[in-house]
Amino acid sequence: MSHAVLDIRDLRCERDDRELFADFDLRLEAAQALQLRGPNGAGKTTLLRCIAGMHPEYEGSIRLLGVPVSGDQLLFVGHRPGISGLLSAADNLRWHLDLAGWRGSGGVVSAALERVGLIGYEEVPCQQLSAGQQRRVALARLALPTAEVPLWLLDEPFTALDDAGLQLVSGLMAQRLAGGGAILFTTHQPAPDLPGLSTRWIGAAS
Amino acid sequence: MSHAVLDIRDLRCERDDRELFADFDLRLEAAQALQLRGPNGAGKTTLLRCIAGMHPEYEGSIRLLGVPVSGDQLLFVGHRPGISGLLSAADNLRWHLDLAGWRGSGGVVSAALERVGLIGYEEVPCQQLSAGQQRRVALARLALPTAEVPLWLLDEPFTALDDAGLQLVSGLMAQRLAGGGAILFTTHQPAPDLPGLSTRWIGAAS
Amino acid sequence: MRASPGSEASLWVLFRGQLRRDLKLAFGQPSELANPLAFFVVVITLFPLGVSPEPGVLAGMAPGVLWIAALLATLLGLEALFRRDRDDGTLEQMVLRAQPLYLPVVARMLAHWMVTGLPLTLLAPVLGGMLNLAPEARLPLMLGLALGTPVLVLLGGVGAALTVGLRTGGVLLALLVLPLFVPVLILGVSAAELAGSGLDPTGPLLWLAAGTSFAITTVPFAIAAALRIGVETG
Amino acid sequence: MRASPGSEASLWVLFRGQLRRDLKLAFGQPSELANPLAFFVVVITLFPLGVSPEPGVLAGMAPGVLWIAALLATLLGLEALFRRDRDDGTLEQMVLRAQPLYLPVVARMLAHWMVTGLPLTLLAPVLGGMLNLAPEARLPLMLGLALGTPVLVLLGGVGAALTVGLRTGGVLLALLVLPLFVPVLILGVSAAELAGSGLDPTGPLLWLAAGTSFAITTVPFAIAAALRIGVETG
Amino acid sequence: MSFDSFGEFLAMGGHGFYVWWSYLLTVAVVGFVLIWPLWRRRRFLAEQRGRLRRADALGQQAEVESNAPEA
Amino acid sequence: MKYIPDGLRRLWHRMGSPRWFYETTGSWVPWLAASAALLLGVGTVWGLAYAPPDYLQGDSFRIIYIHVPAAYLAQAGYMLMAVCGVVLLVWRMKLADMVMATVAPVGAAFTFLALATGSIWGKPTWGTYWIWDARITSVLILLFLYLGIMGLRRAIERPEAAGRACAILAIVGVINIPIIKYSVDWWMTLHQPATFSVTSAPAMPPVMWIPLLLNVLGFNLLFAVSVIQGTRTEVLLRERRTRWVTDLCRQERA
Ligand code: HEM
Ligand SMILES: Nc1ncnc2c1ncn2[C@@H]1O[C@H](COP(=O)(O)OP(=O)(O)OP(=O)(O)O)[C@@H](O)[C@H]1O
Ligand SMILES: Nc1ncnc2c1ncn2[C@@H]1O[C@H](COP(=O)(O)OP(=O)(O)OP(=O)(O)O)[C@@H](O)[C@H]1O
Ligand SMILES: [Mg+2]
Ligand SMILES: [Mg+2]
Repeated sequence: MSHAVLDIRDLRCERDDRELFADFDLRLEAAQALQLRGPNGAGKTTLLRCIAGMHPEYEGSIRLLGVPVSGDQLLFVGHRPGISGLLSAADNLRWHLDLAGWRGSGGVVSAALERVGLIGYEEVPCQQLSAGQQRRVALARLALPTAEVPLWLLDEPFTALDDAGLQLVSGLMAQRLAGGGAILFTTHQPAPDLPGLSTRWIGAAS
Repeated sequence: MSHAVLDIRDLRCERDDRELFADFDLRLEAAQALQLRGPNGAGKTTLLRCIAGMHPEYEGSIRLLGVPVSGDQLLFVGHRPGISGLLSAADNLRWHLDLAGWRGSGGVVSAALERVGLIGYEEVPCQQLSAGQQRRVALARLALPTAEVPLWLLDEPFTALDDAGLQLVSGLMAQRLAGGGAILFTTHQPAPDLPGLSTRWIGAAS
Repeated sequence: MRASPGSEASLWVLFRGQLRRDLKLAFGQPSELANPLAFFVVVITLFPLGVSPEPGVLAGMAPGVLWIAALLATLLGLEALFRRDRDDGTLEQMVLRAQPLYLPVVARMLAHWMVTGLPLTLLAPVLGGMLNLAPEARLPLMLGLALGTPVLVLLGGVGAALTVGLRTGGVLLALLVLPLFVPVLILGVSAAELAGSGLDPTGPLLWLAAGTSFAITTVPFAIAAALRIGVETG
Repeated sequence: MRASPGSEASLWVLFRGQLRRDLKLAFGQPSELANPLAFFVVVITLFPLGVSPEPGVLAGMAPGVLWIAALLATLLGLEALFRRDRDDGTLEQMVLRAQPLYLPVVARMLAHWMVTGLPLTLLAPVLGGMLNLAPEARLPLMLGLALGTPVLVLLGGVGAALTVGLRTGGVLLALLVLPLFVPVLILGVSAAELAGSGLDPTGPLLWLAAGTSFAITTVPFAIAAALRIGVETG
Repeated sequence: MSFDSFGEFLAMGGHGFYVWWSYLLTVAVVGFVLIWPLWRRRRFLAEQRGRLRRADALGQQAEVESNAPEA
Repeated sequence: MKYIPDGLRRLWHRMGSPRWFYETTGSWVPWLAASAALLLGVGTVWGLAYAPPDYLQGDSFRIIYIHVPAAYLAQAGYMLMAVCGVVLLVWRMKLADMVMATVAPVGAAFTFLALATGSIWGKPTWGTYWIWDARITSVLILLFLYLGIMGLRRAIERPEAAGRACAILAIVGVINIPIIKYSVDWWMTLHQPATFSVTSAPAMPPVMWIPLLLNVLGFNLLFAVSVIQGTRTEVLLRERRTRWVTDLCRQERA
């Protein structure tokens, strides 16, 4: 039997004495995308962090391709996206490559930045970019070769993006899906058009 | 002759050797709302900061009710909204009241927090709130009595908000318009329904 | 009851609000009041260990050691003094809305002093005792610290405000600020040493007092101006 | 060419990448290399001013003074060591993706040492000279600093990692870390003092060397563990 | 002339080492102080020329302001 | 400004124009440089070869002919920077910022020179390269003030912001300079009676002090040349996008 990319069973998780999840199941196959929806404070971010292993206080089982989750099998872009404002976009991405132990040529960095429309901004400290441009730097990680992992976890990736940026990012997501990846993401905005997209509500609608 | 709330003439502003505005004029009357739109990096945030006096390198004239802009005549909620993650929501708002020299009772703080749906979260450090809840704390400033100033400058206020939050905030905006205020805001999302709302594009559509 | 900006009452509100906020950030719980005190005891302990445990030597060094501890404590918190505010947008709001910016700046510096200079001043007799400082030097030392540490905090504030948006915060900041600390250090130490050798310490103490009043009335303006620049850069 | 995680080459890439990043953050331009050097000279200047400018007194204090400067430099940058990374989400990515986390931690600590311990070690003969340190004590002092400052940085790193998510950064951190520094301080100072009085300094230096190798191999694990906790709290 | 021979002049009454070191250092510092701005100017002009040539080659108007603020 | 006559005001504004500065000062440099060379040539040769040796220090005293001018310029440079800082903050004159930016490294270089020559001189005179004497310590602190200002300017990216930040620091620092000087003076002499005092130089005969005077003047002119050249370069850099600078570049190309 082939394993689902992501398989969550009987998840129970509480925060501040409040139960966020109970008996929560979720299954995500290859080439599937799932949008998490729910009111503010419902626990979407918490769920993503549980999956990524950054919030260990839960009960239940979370498995990636049938085994416990390991950090190098997924790509997580959170509210705080891991981009240093003091470094340039290129330096930031190069570090992300290094972090994953990528040994190929650095040319992929400028390719990724070109992909998200940041040509000419490669060497500007990210602090000096606009909010949307900073987001684009963070999302350029999706265009790096190290992004070819089974699972993407994207927490409100569309924040601060203009329409073109939205197209870009959903293009990257579609491409990953076509490549057999699975994507779990949250957004309060209308979701983009993606093949294999479904929606899952979390928490009582407020 | 009565003055427009906001009157910008011949604005010229550049950043990093790139001209963001030239011959830019903008007029905003009482009870009017204007949504700034434009691609990422077009200069929306820069414009708001010029108006608020936090980006002095421009040429041209910016006047609020006929006189140069003074900080106590406007309310600015930026990308970084001035909420400390280490303090509770109530403490943050109380500080905002103090900053404006408000001498009335502190009861307005819990009223404002109630207004944005954060009952029960008053004393939690903001760090421990969800992204949308943190945004709500920032926007609770709009419900404080110190928000009764002629001009609001809101930079992407709807970020991270769920639908209910969106309703709340547009409600607050509508109320301010009804009270004779003017609002200049940016957002990449579809704008909410507001009386007297118009849209202004900045920068070439990308 | 919106106070007209600039009215006396609203000025007081502004000042008190900032002070309350900053003290809350410095001491979440009352138990944290002990931290600065413990810190100074630890720092003072390093000198007998590092330099010499002999009572005579220690007694000679004592004023200098206490003053260097004061510089150290002032420096340690300096980088974070405005940085966090800048990162979360608080500084923007302060610069924008506070009328005048001078007041919250003074409140912030006062709060910082209450975590650094004040506990050291209060502890000075005890710490001096630990270092065998001559009893007649203790009061002048304490007075010197009381008068001098506010100046340290204020000058440090200028450095912190000037470097608030910068990458190379720590080292550059120390480099900017330490030379400015020198006169305070000298006056403070010499007051204690004069008293220790039976002479009259009022000279340097008066100078310190003059410096303090001058600094309190002028330096916050420099800090405010520097903060404005920091916000504009952001 | 995705390296299989854990292969030797990708480990090297991971380490080098972190080091490059951190050095870039520490020194944007080559001219900034001078800042730490200048910083140490300023700190050293405080002692003749604060304690006594007499050559004899200074010579006796010199090893202690240099070591206290080392503690100070280590402490100063400590609060920012992981805090910025935590605030912008970099730390999350490190904890998540680095396999093993040990390596970027070592790289980070190495970078911090290159801003604090290394310049001080290199300057030690000059600074010692300015403080009239006996010539025969200079080499042992330098060796002691070379061996001891990495330990300071590592121990400091544990403290920084443990307090990364906390409000009371500065003072609490110093309080946690300073007592841990004491053994290093004592060994380092006594090596220089032994040599200065014509005795053999190898004893304390050997102890330091042993401590250093032990710390380098074990402490980064502690730091990594503490960082994981810090990320989970966020 | 307060020296009898060139050798004595170099020896500076036994203090030659110190005197000549000082003067050597002075020459170096003064040289630096004089040459540094000129070197910076040369580098700037070279860069700027390159930039203009590139702009001209593209057949474009170089990106400059025509209304430079002038007194 | 309201009460200042129109003509003066216009002159003031013109002086604030970087372009005016660039175009006017170009012709000054050769003259200044030639005078500096002449003064320094005569002064140095006189001082090194013709002045009689000092009755106490022998020939090592000849270091004075570079040491004193350097020490003097070290302090004057800082004052100049602070004055520029005030002009920048009060009148927003960009040219003042450019001068300030140029003076910092030059002043720091001379401060370094004063320290270096002084401490070399110290070896034959005092038997040690370094001593914590009042003057010396305050010059060392002056060097740090310079380094701090230079570091701050480098660290801030936007030139306008960097200029104003440095102006604030320079002004705060200049208030401190006399305080540092007097406090150090007073403190160190408390510990160290005047064994090594640099202040009480014996009254020199004219054959000794005339070359010193020549060298002081020469170094001043040299300083001026360097600052003017540096400021001119700075003008070009900051105004590189204006028409007149591009035209200038094209001309140089032709
Ligand atoms: C690093 C060591 C030294 C430093 C930083 C230093 C600094 C200074 C300074 C700041 C001045 C004042 C210049 C002025 O009037 O504007 C000065 C003058 C002078 N120095 Fe030094 N000095 C040093 C070492 C020495 C030594 C070793 C000697 C010789 C024994 C010496 C002899 C003089 C003399 C004769 C003058 C001019 C007389 C006067 O104006 O008082 N200096 N030095
Ligand atoms: N660091 C934290 N410590 C303690 N509680 C937290 C922390 N972060 C979030 N919480 C609490 O956990 C709950 C879920 O938060 P979470 O961030 O998962 O919500 P969310 O669904 O992502 O909301 P949003 O749409 O606003 O992003 C909230 O009630 C919040 O108060
Ligand atoms: N702090 C800064 N320093 C220098 N340049 C900046 C800074 N912030 C923004 N810029 C530049 O100014 C331009 C306009 O930025 P701005 O933030 O105003 O855009 P925006 O319209 O708000 O974009 P977004 O939709 O992404 O928020 C961008 O090209 C950006 O690179
Ligand atoms: Mg969330
Ligand atoms: Mg924006």
